[in-house]
Amino acid sequence: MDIKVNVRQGPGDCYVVDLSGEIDVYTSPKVKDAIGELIDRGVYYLVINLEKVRYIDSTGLGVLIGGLKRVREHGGSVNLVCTNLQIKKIFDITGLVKIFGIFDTEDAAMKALV
Amino acid sequence: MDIKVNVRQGPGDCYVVDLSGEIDVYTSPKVKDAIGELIDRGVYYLVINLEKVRYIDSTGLGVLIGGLKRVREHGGSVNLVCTNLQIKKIFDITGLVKIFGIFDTEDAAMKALV
Amino acid sequence: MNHAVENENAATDRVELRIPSRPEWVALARLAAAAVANRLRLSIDEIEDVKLAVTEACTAVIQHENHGDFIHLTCETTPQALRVRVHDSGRQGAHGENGQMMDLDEARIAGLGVFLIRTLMDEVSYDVHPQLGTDLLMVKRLAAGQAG
Amino acid sequence: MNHAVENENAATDRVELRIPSRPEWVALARLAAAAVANRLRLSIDEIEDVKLAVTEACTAVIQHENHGDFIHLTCETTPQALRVRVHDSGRQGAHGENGQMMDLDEARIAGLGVFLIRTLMDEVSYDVHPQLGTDLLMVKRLAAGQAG
Ligand SMILES: Nc1ncnc2c1ncn2[C@@H]1O[C@H](COP(=O)(O)OP(=O)(O)O)[C@@H](O)[C@H]1O
Ligand SMILES: Nc1ncnc2c1ncn2[C@@H]1O[C@H](COP(=O)(O)OP(=O)(O)O)[C@@H](O)[C@H]1O
Repeated sequence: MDIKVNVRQGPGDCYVVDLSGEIDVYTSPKVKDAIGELIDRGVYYLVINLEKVRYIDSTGLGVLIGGLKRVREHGGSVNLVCTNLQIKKIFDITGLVKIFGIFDTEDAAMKALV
Repeated sequence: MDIKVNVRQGPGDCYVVDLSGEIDVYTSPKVKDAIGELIDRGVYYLVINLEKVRYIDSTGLGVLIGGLKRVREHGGSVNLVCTNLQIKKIFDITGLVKIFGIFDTEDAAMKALV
Repeated sequence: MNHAVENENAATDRVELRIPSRPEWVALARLAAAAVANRLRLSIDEIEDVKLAVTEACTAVIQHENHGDFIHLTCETTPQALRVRVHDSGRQGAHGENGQMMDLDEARIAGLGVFLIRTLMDEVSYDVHPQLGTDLLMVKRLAAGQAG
Repeated sequence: MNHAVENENAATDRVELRIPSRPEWVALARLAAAAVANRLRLSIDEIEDVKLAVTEACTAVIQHENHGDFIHLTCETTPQALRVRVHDSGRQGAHGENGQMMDLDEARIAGLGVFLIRTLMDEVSYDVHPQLGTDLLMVKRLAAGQAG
């Protein structure tokens, strides 16, 4: 019932945010802070790895959308790594598949970033 | 929130019952049936492996005690494999450590059986 | 010890949970709903749908500025469906009175929550009592034969 | 979305759960109790103690022949303790009336449950109302400073 957030530098200007656990109204502020901190530091290319996320709700989606919005203001982008079918379904039915790049592997998400 | 029961033949007359999950008032009848069936078939030397049991309550202890009682009527015995400290504590404070052989490995439990 | 397994597919079960209307308790609400949904042998996907709908309903209560102190969750199984009721004791209609309105992005996300509830559940209805709070009823129907 | 984490160590939280008094629901009762115990930053061992005590209390209700239809669990945190109440609506004092007495082994195991509750919790008290049911109050005290 908690979230773990791990930030690591990828190739080039890109950073990877690993999330694991459940993203809901209780835990999403932690995710928001981690992403916000990166953007404050001038990181505008992000891969957010959701492979170990078992659960995401609208507040979690809101945090991702908010992050995307902020990096786009600087010409950046956010790609997601997601293999969980239930979570993919959520991105699908909300239409968010159309605004995020969603990939099965971190490698693919990274390559598609620029 | 469930129990898995697996029965396999050990060396000699001995059988091993692998339990995994939680043993409580809901799941213990399954355990009771598995042990009862073995004893009905004339198996009186049992190793019950609790290594994958996360949880046991008094009804679970009752099933183990009942099994021990039945095999003893035939000169048999029951040894337990248990490494979980919380579960060991339960056997400790109930005094059941004195009526069961409790071992850290299946090998030790098997060797001590006769 | 002779009660075991007998009521596994009982026609009607009812579980009620009352939690403080704060973020840290939402996970328990979804666990309780999942435990009830589990009894009905819904598919794993359908159980996830119910968990998300309950989560969104509780979140909506918590983020509403006049939410009451508690959220009351009632999960009921019938032979045909799982019925989930989320009740809060918050006053309605006073939205905005205290100044602090949602900004547009927050409203969009809240809208997303409502959209998810409507998409994931088969029937959704509201019952708003201005002073007594809001009752949200969500129904997940079982495919024929699924009840057990 | 600004409610997060703030009440993490709130002095008083109260969670109530009502489940059918049947074996398949006991796991949910222990989950709910664990969720509340978790808020208090009890040690993992102490949380396990609470889970077992709640399990034993619910099991005792279920195995009592005149248990009511529901078990009502109330978990409350205070700055000093976790207070857990298990209430059933079963009639007492009628034990044996319906014939079906526990045999000696069953009684010993039931005794084991009561023994575990008394050993694992710091305070235990009963309140028996002949027609209204039984109230079992169990308290797990926090070590000084543990409350947060
Ligand atoms: N399915 C959706 N649910 C909620 N909000 C959405 C959704 N799709 C888009 N948005 C909103 O739209 C914005 C980003 O989407 P986009 O169409 O890419 O806008 P922009 O013109 O800012 O690039 C976000 O501010 C977000 O709030
Ligand atoms: N701590 C205990 N809690 C409950 N019952 C116990 C406990 N210890 C022993 N018993 C009871 O004692 C019996 C087995 O213990 P044991 O002293 O080995 O008896 P026996 O003389 O039958 O070998 C079981 O029937 C069990 O009900």
